[in-house]
This record gives sequence, C-alpha cells and structure tokens, in this order.
Amino acid sequence: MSLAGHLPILQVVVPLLIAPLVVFLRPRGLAWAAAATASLLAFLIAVTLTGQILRSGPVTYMLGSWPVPYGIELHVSPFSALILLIVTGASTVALFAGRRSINMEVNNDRQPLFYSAWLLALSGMAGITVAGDAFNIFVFMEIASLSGYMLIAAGPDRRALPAVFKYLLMGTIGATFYLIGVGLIYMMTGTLNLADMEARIHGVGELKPILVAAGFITVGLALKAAVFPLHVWLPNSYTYAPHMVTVFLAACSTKVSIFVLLRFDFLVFQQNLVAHDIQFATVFIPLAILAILIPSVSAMFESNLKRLLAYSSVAQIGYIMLGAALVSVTGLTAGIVTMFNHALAKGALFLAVACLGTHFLQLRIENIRGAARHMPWTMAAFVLAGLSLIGVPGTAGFISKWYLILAALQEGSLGIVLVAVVLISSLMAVVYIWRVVEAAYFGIEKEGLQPAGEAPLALLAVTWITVLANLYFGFFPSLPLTLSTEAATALLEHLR
Amino acid sequence: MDFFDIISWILFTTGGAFVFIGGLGALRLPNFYTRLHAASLTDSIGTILIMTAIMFQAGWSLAAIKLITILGFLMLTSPTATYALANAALLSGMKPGKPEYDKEGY
Amino acid sequence: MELFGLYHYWTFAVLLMIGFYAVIAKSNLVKKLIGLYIFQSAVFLLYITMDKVDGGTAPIIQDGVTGQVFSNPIPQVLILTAIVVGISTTALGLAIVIRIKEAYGTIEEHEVREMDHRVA
Amino acid sequence: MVNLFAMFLLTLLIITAVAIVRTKDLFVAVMLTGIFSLLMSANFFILDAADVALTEAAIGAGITTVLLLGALALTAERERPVSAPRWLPLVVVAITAVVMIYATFDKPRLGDPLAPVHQHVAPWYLEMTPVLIGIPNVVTAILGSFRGYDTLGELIVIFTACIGVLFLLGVPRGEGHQPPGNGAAPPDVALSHHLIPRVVGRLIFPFIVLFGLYVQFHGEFGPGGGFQGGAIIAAGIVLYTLLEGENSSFSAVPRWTLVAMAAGGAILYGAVGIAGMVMGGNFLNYSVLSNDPVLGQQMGILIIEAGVGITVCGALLTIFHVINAREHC
Amino acid sequence: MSNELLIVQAIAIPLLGAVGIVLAGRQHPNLREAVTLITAVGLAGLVWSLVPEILAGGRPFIRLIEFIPGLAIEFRVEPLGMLFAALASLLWVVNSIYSIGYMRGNNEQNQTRFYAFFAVALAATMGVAFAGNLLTLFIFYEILTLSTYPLVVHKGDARTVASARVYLGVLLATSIGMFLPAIIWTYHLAGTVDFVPGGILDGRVAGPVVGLLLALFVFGIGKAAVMPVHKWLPAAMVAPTPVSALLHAVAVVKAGVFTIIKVVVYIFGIEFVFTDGSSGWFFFVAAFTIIAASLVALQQQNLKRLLAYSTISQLSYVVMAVAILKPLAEIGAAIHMVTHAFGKITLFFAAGAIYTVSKKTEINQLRGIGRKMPWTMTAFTIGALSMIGVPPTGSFISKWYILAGAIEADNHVAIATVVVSTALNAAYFLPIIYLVWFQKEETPPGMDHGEAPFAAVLALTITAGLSLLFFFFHQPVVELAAQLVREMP
Repeated sequence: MSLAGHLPILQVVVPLLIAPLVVFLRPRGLAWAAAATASLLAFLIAVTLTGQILRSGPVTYMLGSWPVPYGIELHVSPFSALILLIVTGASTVALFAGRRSINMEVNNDRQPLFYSAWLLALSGMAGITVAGDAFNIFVFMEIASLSGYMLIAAGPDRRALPAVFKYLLMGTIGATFYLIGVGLIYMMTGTLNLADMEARIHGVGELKPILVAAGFITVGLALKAAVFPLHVWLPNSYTYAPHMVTVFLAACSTKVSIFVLLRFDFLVFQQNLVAHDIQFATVFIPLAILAILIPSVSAMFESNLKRLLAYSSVAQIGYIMLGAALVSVTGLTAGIVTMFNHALAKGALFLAVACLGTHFLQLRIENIRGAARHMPWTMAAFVLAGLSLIGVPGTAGFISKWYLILAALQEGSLGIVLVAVVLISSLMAVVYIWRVVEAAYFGIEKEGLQPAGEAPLALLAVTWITVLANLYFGFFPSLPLTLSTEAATALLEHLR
Repeated sequence: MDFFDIISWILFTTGGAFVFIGGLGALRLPNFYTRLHAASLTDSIGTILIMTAIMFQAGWSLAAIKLITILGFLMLTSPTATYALANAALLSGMKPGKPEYDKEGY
Repeated sequence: MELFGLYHYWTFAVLLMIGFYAVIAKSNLVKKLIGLYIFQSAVFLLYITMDKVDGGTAPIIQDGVTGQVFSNPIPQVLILTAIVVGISTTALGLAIVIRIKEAYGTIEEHEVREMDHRVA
Repeated sequence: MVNLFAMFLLTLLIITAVAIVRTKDLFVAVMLTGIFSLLMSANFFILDAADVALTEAAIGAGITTVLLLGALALTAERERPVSAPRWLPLVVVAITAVVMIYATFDKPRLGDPLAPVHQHVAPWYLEMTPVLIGIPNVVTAILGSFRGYDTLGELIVIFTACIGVLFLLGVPRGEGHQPPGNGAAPPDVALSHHLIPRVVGRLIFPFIVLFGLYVQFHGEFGPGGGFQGGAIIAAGIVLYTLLEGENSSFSAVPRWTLVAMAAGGAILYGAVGIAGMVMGGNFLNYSVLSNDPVLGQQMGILIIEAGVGITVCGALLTIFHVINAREHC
Repeated sequence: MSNELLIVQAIAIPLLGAVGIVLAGRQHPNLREAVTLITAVGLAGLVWSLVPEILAGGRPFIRLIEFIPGLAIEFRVEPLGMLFAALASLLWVVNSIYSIGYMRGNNEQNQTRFYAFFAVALAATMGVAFAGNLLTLFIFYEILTLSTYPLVVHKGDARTVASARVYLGVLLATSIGMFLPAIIWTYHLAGTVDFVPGGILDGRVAGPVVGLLLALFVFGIGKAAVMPVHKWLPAAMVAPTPVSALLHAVAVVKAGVFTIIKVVVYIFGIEFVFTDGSSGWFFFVAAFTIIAASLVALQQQNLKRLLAYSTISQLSYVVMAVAILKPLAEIGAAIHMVTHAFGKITLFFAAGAIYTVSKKTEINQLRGIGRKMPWTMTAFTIGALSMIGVPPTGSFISKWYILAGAIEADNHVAIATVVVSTALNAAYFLPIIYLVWFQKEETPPGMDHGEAPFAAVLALTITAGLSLLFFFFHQPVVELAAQLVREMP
C-alpha cells in the first residue's frame, strides 16, 4: 500500500510518536525544532489529504486491516479535512511564531515536557477529527484534554491553576457524559463504529435510551465546546495560559468538539429520533442568541485583553451554533465556514496580543496606551485581524457573516430577529475592538510602560502571515467554502 | 465426597462465626488495642478456617495450590498489618488500657 | 430478575449522582477529585453491567470445552481503557491541587476565589 | 444466591459512596475510596469481567489510594466547612438522576442473551478469535489487536498524565537547585525503622514482582495483561519504596529510567504498528509480521502487551515518586 | 490602452501616489507635495480621458475577483459615476494646491500621514464612483470611511479624538448595521447585487417590505447625512479645512448621495420604487431635512458649523430631487452634486484661508475682513451666492432643473421646499456677506494680517471661477446627466 494510502493514520501517528521522543531532547532548542518539524509535517499531511478528498471524495482507513465494524476505522470527510487544516495550521503557526514567547514563559528544563505535551494535544485533536469510531473519539478526546490542561497550567500566573482545575473538572464531566451516551447507544445497537451506528440505529425500537443518549452526548460535547451556559471554564483558561497556547487552543480546541457534536446529532440521532432536527433547533437557537449577545457585552466591559478576546470567542461559538441550529445547507455552511474564519481571525488577534505580551506583563487596555507608536506593525496587524473579526468586507470574517445573514433571511420572520442579533453583536465587536485600537493609537502613554521596540521578528512575521491569510480568504474563499458546503450537504443528507 | 463436604461446611460455619465475633468485638470493645485484637481475629483464624473449607470444596487441584499460596500470603501480611497499626498507635502516643470512646471513627 | 437487572442500572444512576454532587457541591478540591473518581467508576459499572449474559463466564475460551456461554468482551475492553484514563485524570488533578496549595496555601475553592478577587 | 450477594455488594457501594461524600476527614475519605474500588472490582468479578476486576483492584484500589494519600500529605487532612447552602447542585443532580432512571426503562434486562449488545459484533469476536489469533483470552485479543488503536491511545493518555505531573511538580518550588528525588535524601523515611514490616516486605516483594510478571505474560491465556501486570509491579515497587525509602528505591530503579520506561513502552507499541505498515499491511496489522498470520498476531500482541506493561509501570511509578518527592523539598 | 485598464489605473494611481508620498516622507517635503500634485493631475487627466467614450455611450466594464457566485469585485463606468469621478479628480487637484498652502501656513504635524491618507481616500472615491455592484461599492465606501478617520483626527487632542469617534462611530454603525444587511437582503431577494438600469428588485418584492428595504438603504448610507444620521458631519468640523473640503465637496458626502442615487436608480428602478406608497416618506424626509438643516444653520455662530449644516440641507436637495422622479429632476440632482461641490469647496477654502491668516472662526469676528482679503472674500461671496442659487452661479442651473421637474410633477411640496429653503439660505448667507464688506472692522492691534498664502488664494479663485463658468458652459454635464436619465427605461 502506497504511502498516500496511509495518510489518515500518519496524520495522527506522526506527532503521537514523536512526542515521547521529544521528552529526552536537550538542549531546549532541539525540543522546539522537533516539535515544529512534526507539526509542520502534520500540516503538510493535512494539506495533501484535503487535496485527495477534493479530488476523490472521503477517505477511510482500516486499522490492523480488520473489516468494519470489527476493527477501528478512520474516516476523513471534507468536514474533517477542514478541521484538520485548522488544527494543524494553528499548531504550526503558533510553534513557529512562539519560540521566544515560550522561552519567556516556560523555564528551560521543563520545555521538553511542554513541547511533548503540545504534540500530544495536536495528535489528540487530529485523532478525534479522523476517528470513525465512537469510543476511539473518547480516547483521543482524553489525550487532547489532558495535554491541554497541562499546557494551560504552564501559564506563569498562579491564577492559571484554579482556572485549569475548573477546566479539568468540567472537561472530565463532559467526556464522561459522552461516554455514558456512547454506552447507551452501544447497548441498543451493539456497535461502536459510527457508520455502522448510522446504519443500525434505524432498527432500534425503544426510543428512551437513544433520547437520553442524545441528551448526554450533546450536553457533554457542549461542555467541551464551551457552548454558552457551559462556557465558564473558558475565559480564565485562555486568559492565564501561555500566549502561544492560547493561540493554539483558541483557534481549534472548541471547534473539534463542535465537529463531533454536529456529527453525532446530524448523522446518528437524526436517523432514529423523531423530528430531532426540530429538537436541535429549539434547543440551540435560543442558546446561540444568548451566547452571541451576553459574552459580547462582557467583552465590551472587559479590560484584560486576553479575556476580552476569550469572551468574543464564546460569542463566535454562538455564531457557529446559530448557523448549525438553522438546520439548512446555507446555515450549516455558515457555521462551518465560521469555524475556519474565526480560527484565522482569532489566531491572528491572539498572535498580535502575544507580540504585545513580549513587552507588557499586564495586558490590560490602560497599560497598552500609545503602544502603536513603539510597535506599529503589531498594532496594524491587530487592526486588520480585528476588522476580520468584525466582518468588514475584504476579510475572511465577512464571508461567514454574509452566509450567516443569508441563512437567517431564509428563515422568514424569525430570520429578521436573528439578523438583528448578528448585527448588534457585530457592532459590539466594533466597540470592543475599537477600545483597544484607540487606546493603542491615540491614548497617552503610561510612565515607565513604553515598550523597548517591536516584537521578535519571527513572531511578527508569522502574525502578519496569518493576517494576510485573513485577507486572502476574504477575497478567495473558494477552498473553505467548497469544503464547508460539501460538509453541510453531507450532514443534512439524512434529512429528507 | 460427602465426608469432605461435611468437614468443609463445619469449617465454613466456624470460620464464619469467628469472623462475626471479630466484627462484633471491633465494634463493641472499649479501646483501640482491644478492638484491634478482636479485628485481628477476623483475618487470622477466620481466614484460615474459611480458606481450608474452600480447599476441601475445590478438592486436590491447581485451585487448591493457589489457595494455599494465598493463605500463606495472608498469614504473612495480615499480622504485619495489625502490628504496624498497633505500633503506629503506640508511637502516636496512645496509651493502652484506658477506655476512650471520644475519638470519632472508633 | 427484572427488578434485579434494574437494580444494577439504578445503582449506577445513584452512584453517578453521588459523584456528580460531590464534584459540584464540595468546595474542597481533593474531595471534588474523589467525587470525579466515583462519577467515573459509576460509568464503568454501567458498561460492565451490559456485558453480563445469563450463565455466562469470563470470555476465556478453553479449547475442547464446547457449548460455553461467554459474557460480552467488548465492554470489558472499553472499561480497561477507561480505568486507565480515569487514574490519569485523577493523577493530573492531584498534581494541580498540590500546586494550588503551594500557590494559595489552601485547597478550598471558595477561599481561592476570594484571594483572586482581592488581587483583581 | 449470587444475585442477592451482588445486590448486597451494590448496596454497600452506595453506602460507601455516601460515607465518602459526607465525611469531613479526608484520610477517612481516601481509605473509603480504596474500599469503594475493591467493592467495585468484586462487582465486576460477579459480572464475569475478570480482567476488569483485576485492573480495578490493582489500579483503583492500589495505586489511586497511594496517590491520594501522597497528595493529602502535601495539602490538607480535613475539609473546611462551607457556609453557603448548595441547593443548585442538588437540583442539577436530581434532574440528571431522573433522566437516567427514565432511560433505564427501555433497556434490555440484565443478562438477556438476546440483547442487541450480544447480537451484533461480539459473537464475531468470540467466534473468530481462535481462528484469527489463536489465543484463549478474547479480551486480550480485542484489546491487543482488534481494537489495538484504542489501547495505543490509552497508553498515550497515561503517558500524558505522567509528563503532566512531571511538568507540574517535577521542578522544585524555588527555581535553581536540581529536581528532587535524585539526590537530596528525605530526612525520615516512612516505615524504615519498623523492623517487622521491613522484613516481611522484603520477603514478599519478589513474589509480588513475580506475580506481576506472571499476570503480564499470562494475559493471553487468563485474566491479565499489560495494564494489570504493570500496575502490580508498580505497586510492588511502591511498597518497597515505602519500606526502604526513596533513595534505595532510586538506587534500584533510577528516576530517568522510569520516564524512559514510560516513553519507551509507547514507542515500542508504535514501532510494532509502523512495522506492520512497513511490511505492507495497515498500521497495527500484526498478521504481516510473520509469514504465518496467526503467529504474527500472537507475536504482535505479546510485544505490545510488553510495551503496555512497561509504560504503565513506568508512568505510575514516576507519578508516585514525583508526588512523594514533593514532600521533601 | 483599453478603458478597462483605465478603470483599474484610476484606483491604482492614487494608491501608488500614497506609497510615493510615504517614501518621500518627512525629509523631503517639497518632493512629497510634488508627488501629490503629479498624482492628482495624472488622475484627473486619466479620468477625464474617459469622458468622451462615456458620452459616446460606451460602458467600460471589468471584473476582478468573483468570490461567491453572483458576488464579485467588478467595475462599470456609467454617466453618473463618470460625473462623480471627474468632479472628484478635478477638485482633488485644486484641493492639493490649497492643502499645500494651508498645511504650511499652519505648519501642521504629521503632514506625510495627511497627504498619504488623502490619496488613499481618493482611491476609495474612484472605487465608489466606478463600482459595478453594491458589494464593490460597499467595500470602497468602508475604505473611504476608514481612510478619512486619520484625517479627521489629525490634530489628535482629546476633543478631536472624541469628535472623530462620533464620526467613525456613526458612519460604521450605520453602514454595518443597516447598509450591509440591506445589501445581503437584496442578494437574498434578487440573487445578484449588480447595478442594472431599471433595477433588479422589480417583481421580486412588493408591499411595505420595499419601504423597509429603502429605509435601510437611505439611513444606512450615513454619508448622505439625511436626518437623523447627520450628526457626524458637524462633528467632523474639528478636521483641518482641506479635509472639510474633502468631506463636503470632493468625496465623502458626495459619495453618500451618489450611492443613494445609484441604489434608487439601478437597484430599485425609479418607477418601481414609488409604485406602492410604502416609500412616500422618502420624499418627505428629504424635504424635512432641507428645511430643518437650514433652520439649524441660522443659529450657528461658528462659520464652519454653519457651512456644515448648509451642506446637510444641500445634500437633501439632491435626495429630494431624486424622489421627485421626473427626468428633469433627476438631471437636476446630478448637476446639483457638481454645482454644490464647486460652491461649497470655495466657501471652505475661504474659511480656511481666513483661519490661516487670522485664526478667526466665528462669524461676528469677520467684520470688514473683505478689505484685507479681497480675493478670498470675493470668492466667498460667489460661493455663498451659488449656495443660494443666484445667477450667474452654477447652482442656479441645478435648482432650475429641480424646480422644473417639481413643476412638471406638479409636486407642490417640492416647489414650496425649494422656495422656502432658498429664502433660508439667503437669510443666513447674506448677513455674512453684508458684515464682511460693509461693516467697520475692529481688529485687535498686533493681529493685523493680509491676504492668505498664494497657493490657497489660487485654489479658491479657481473654484470660484469654476462655479461661475459652470453657469455658462454646463452642456457636457447636462448631457451626461441626460444619459443617466435615458438609461432609465
């Protein structure tokens, strides 16, 4: 079998098996190099996979060459390809940008462990994304979570510890809920393979366990995805994590959970539960509206830069869920493409913040007054990325806003309300991004807080690459659009 | 094998009785050391009798060998555990003899 | 028999809730972790309960012996995995708790929260 | 009869759990936790899950308790009372409980041979394992080969936990002097001045290890395998450390060896998978390892079980040592 | 060279100019100003070279990127856009001359930033003028907003920042909050957002929804400063005078009314939009704005604020003219864009010139200043007359056409509005002219001053001259406007 055929498993195994080796690499530069290389490899694999899928449909891989459903199957759909691009891309970007920043925050003798955990988190998320087996998803979810906790706990501020502990509790509860749900489904269908589940769940007569399973899985994954009322772990975790970890996790971790959530709700439960789409919509549309509005408000009054952006992330998750909850091709496309574009925008923003972080210890708005005079490139990047977050035309964010509003308008009178919600939140985004920009450009500097100069070159360069990616995908969004449209149609094919 | 059966059941009952008495003592006796003494009854003689009973049930087989090993293991460990407990209590300054009901948990 | 079967499931539910309650309601972080441990064990019980077959034995095939009924091996495999996951989570959690103790001098959630509020 | 006993055990489980939640004394809570998982493993045994019972006993009752105790020594012994009334959690919990109970009603009854679980995939395993893999213990077959990928993943999970703990606690509080454990003798060592336990401990220690190895390599034929074996050996070494103190245990098994074990096992496992790929199969396909597929499967399972054992043992010991060493720095 | 490329160049040249300006930078101010002038002249020449083809009925078209099917960045030159582009590019030349005089006269800070963003703003204006569909227009509309912000906030003190925040806030909020959804809604209804003569919405939507959509457009296009979204215009008065000229005459507000005309003509289609009564309010809002703004202007003591409110009312002239819906009125609307530009830019230049030499900003300070600055004040007078619409100034022509249209439609409200507002304009301009020329000056000693810098005087003389010339030679403009009308089926 040619190497090309092995890509799905290599996507997971390459970082997975390099991670244990990284632990022994001294001096620290070596560990970084190894991690960066592995991550880059993973990214290239993801790109090649995407190419394959665009050419010739979804790819599957049988582990141990055992037949379905007895062995474990890997299944890479357009949707997974998109997520893979996000995950590996974010990790690579953060690693290449962040050497200096990480050196500042994680002390040397712990760095090999840090980078090893980084690779584990990467492979964990990749594993979830390519998995075609319900329990396998759980295992890799745990790999990703545990290493994620560790990465966040690496934050220099002591407040990182309670934050990550809360995250650990809620994350584990979420995973266990998921496990319960899978158990119930398994009890009724006797299979763990997702495709097989889809096929067999028709035949299940008793609805109660399936309904409960749907509840548990949805709640559990919503916990991990920080969907609105269950988001309490997110802001502090993102705030006190090392900057680069924030860049990495903010770009992809929640999206992976949403990916699994949509996959279960639309492919598995849709099959068996009566009017599950209506249940889904009725649950998630109100939640999404709250999720869009309330965190945006808290973001407007937040003065800590990273927490501000974290709140806006919660709001963006609201957008994604809103798109999904419309249960239409346009809506799902909007939601899925939002995942991609938000990853771009938020990644760029957090990178810019990381640039600031190389000079400011306390990343509060009142501290960064006048920063633009000393760090013009950084702040320019922040402005552009902010525009993308707001959804100004010509940036990636615009595409997702466009599709979201289009999808909402198809809903008729309800749609008008949704459009209003989206627009109000965009205006709030204008406000909270503008507070930062204005402080940085027109604020009067605080004494003794003037930064020495620009951020490290590597960091700055990568930041700008990301920003340019925002613009590029604003003008040529065909790649993410094709992938998400195919994903959306695939998700909805059971809704006849 | 009626004969062995009868024996084993006798052993079972006596062993069970010892265990029960041990438990009773652990609950009712006045102070730590006496209770410990009663409890030790459970895992020394009680265990021995029950194990032998099971051996009679199992007959002369691999299982019996395993049981014997386990028994030997228990003979080694449980007294040691009891000793360690008593010793620790002594070191932590608990004088034998006086009844004390105040300590929670005992 | 019917009642007995349900009894297993109900035990699972009750244990789950006890653990869940400890996680949410207790303020002591170690206690939370213990609650989490109970919570996970309950799920193990759920899985293992469903692998039981009447008159079955552990799925270990002695050659020669025929007509044996075996319990379902898959849940056992899954739970073997889940147990290890469980202890991994507990261990990491404990490590974090220790660091919290060193950083804040307490492992009571509400006290930690007060300290942070005083800072920020 | 058995059912009654099972019910009795389950009730005990609930009682223990309640006691754990209610007690304010954390030591008591930890001890009860140990008892809890012993009861749990007894239950598993009654439900014909020998392997799980063994694992739960070794990891749940053994290692977890030790870790919790080690943590307690570092944090606090008693739980402070909380003034605020916690009614919200009760509500949440109650709702979830109702949902769960609701779910139980359509479930197939316990042990029903016709339940869908026993219809679809499981029979294939029971039927094909002798043919394809040729080992008696179906659980081991599935664990090692059919669902070997999960096992690799879970190995990585525990490895992650290991480096996580190492990352969080491995470095001294004050930066500067080198990590504890290698060097810096702990002032007084737990039981080293108690004669009898030490003697007995030394006496049984080799047997524990021996038993561990037996469980490790007998896994294809009876209950057991990498997890149980590794955990038991780890438990043995933990006992040894408690009796003889950190230093002598480190002189026996240096710290870096432990980490190396934790990583090495995982790498070994992965290497087998890669080998399968190189020899023209898919990842983790052992059949291609030898020209007789069945033999290949057995070889593969043997090696990966060894990898599992090594990693589990190394990781658990690392975690234990790191938490333990934290006391003395 | 093909005209398709000319379009792209019209946008590229100012951008290149901006780059050149930044490069020339602080160390060579002369070189920097030279670059500005050359760029401006070059742009003007290029744009004007397009005029003959348009007059000949050519409609150059180019599509750059199509990112979503039916959604592309594309440009199409049609008469109105041509008119707007020609106007803006011409006035930029004059404005650059004036800026040099003004900026040096007041030796302002950050002049490089000023000239650079000025050029960018012009590029955006060209984009707006030539946009081939709503989305393209919207993109350049936003770029225009963002690129003018640094110009408005130029001074950079607290008060300026505050007002600039109002400026940006209103424009962004309206455009994102109403204009954008209106566009997306249009796309949702029609499946396209291209500018098609006769409109694309006809038959796709009916009933009150039309009114709602129109409202989203009219108020979403904040740059047109239809009340109540006019607040940003007075706020922007903190900017240096050349910027005010840019905002009021050259680019920004013109872009606003231009967009409204485009939307009404090419998206709704004239006779469709007012078939059902749900759009009647449109006309009345415009009329109300004209009167109300004039009344507010009467209260003003600060010269520039007065001019600002006069602008608001004059813009609504254009909007109202569109709403009258008679070919003559449409022509009037198009022409009024031009004439008002000439007049208003003259007035602002004059105000700036006064400020440069005497730092005077209030009206009552201007007594007898005419004797000191004859050129400036003559130009000012011409501009004022043009605002009122007295012959021989350009506005007379446009008001004439509008009035004619109103009469043809025998729309009495419109006639009344025109008459009343003309009276009001006279009421707040004539007193100024009076006290400038015929009152006794009192200048505190030591504050004596002469005429403004030469560049400034030159610029405002030119614009005043243009305003007069237009009265006599307005044929080509009318022709362009007529084509616009002819395009409406």
